[in-house]
Amino acid sequence: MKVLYFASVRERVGLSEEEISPPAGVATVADLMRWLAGRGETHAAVFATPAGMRAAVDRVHAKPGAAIAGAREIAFFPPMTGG
Amino acid sequence: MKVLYFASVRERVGLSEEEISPPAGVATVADLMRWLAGRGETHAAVFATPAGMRAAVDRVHAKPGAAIAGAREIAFFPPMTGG
Amino acid sequence: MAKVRVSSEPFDLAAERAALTDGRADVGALAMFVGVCRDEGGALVALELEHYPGMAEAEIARVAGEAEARWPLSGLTVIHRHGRIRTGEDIVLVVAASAHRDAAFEAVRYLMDWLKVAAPFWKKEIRADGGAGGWVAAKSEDDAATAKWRG
Amino acid sequence: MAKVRVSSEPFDLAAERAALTDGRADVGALAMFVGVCRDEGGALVALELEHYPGMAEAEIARVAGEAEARWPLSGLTVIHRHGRIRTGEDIVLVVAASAHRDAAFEAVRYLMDWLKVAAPFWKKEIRADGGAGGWVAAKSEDDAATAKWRG
Repeated sequence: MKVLYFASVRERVGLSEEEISPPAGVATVADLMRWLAGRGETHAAVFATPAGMRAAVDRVHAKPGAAIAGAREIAFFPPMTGG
Repeated sequence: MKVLYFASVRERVGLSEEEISPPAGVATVADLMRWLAGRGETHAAVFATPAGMRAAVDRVHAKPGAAIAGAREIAFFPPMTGG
Repeated sequence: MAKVRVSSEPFDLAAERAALTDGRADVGALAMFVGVCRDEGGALVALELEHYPGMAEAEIARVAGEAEARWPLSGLTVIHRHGRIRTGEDIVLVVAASAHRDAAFEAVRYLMDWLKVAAPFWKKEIRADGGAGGWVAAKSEDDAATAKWRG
Repeated sequence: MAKVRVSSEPFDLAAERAALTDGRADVGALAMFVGVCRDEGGALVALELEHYPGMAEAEIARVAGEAEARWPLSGLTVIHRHGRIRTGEDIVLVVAASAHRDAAFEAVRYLMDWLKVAAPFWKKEIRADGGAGGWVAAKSEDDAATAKWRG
């Protein structure tokens, strides 16, 4: 499973993407954020209290409770400012 | 005093403008329409029952009760369809 | 102060837009509207637009001034054509420039709603079959559209 | 089906408008919006627009499809740029064509309201003084703007 980071989230994590293999118990976007927070200090700073964090599962906006089973690409980013 | 006619009003009156000198008792736009109705059959057909008729006094939209004293140019026309 | 033009000549959308933004960087939003001559399912070849010279410019300027008083605009351009306008040709252009999009959107819509009922222009249909074309009837929904801007 | 483009290249307003009307005479109304890069009182020289390739196009197409389902449009074009955009340059274009003005106006506003909150683009400020520019903060009024389209 690929995780992508954009904008301020990308800068804070220090990566634009990484390949991950979370265990089976990580079932939702919120679960994944908690799991990512355990990957080290930098990730923890971003994902332990992810106020305002937005997510997309396979390029579709997803709420924290959304399932991630079978997803190929999950993205985390701040609120959008396009237009 | 000049009277201008536009669009369907112009076609029905058969004139685009005419010079008139109504008597002193003709004080408002409505008075003027009644006075114009008395100028002959063609005018009567247009001004005796002027449903939907719009008017402008010196190029400003005017209601039937608007005064015409001192006006140089009074126009009659149907509802507008620009834009 | 808005730019107002009443003319039989076509207008250039890109040039009018550029005139509102070239050489400045405080404009964040440009809202535009172009009214085009429709053929009504092939029935028409053109519209003949009659207008009241002098009053047409004055009424457009008056409505434009109201919009400028109501919203913070950095620029406003209104061009209305008259004379023979063939189907597919442009009739009217409104461009509003502002720092923010709401002001630009609202101003353009305000202009179009009020031009329809207040600017002295009248459209006569030129029919494709050569028959006598009638005057386009005013629409009651155009009067209704102006109601939302009151009080 | 709307035309959607996400590109670093500038767009041509007049060409995009022409593409929606050339060769047809059923379009009576063209509403357009251009979002332009402001300099914020001289503080900025540019914005750097980051986007999520693939999802950006998909989200714009999704919102455009909603607009097409909601209003009778004869054409809809949405172009959003990414990368370095200097002050005074265009960022986004929406053009909606319809027989009548209300549909065109509403569709363009709907697109802009939803693009602001749903299209995965992020703006970073490039400051004139060379200082570290921050990410532009999302505005709560942009979320509020989408509320009027619900229900």
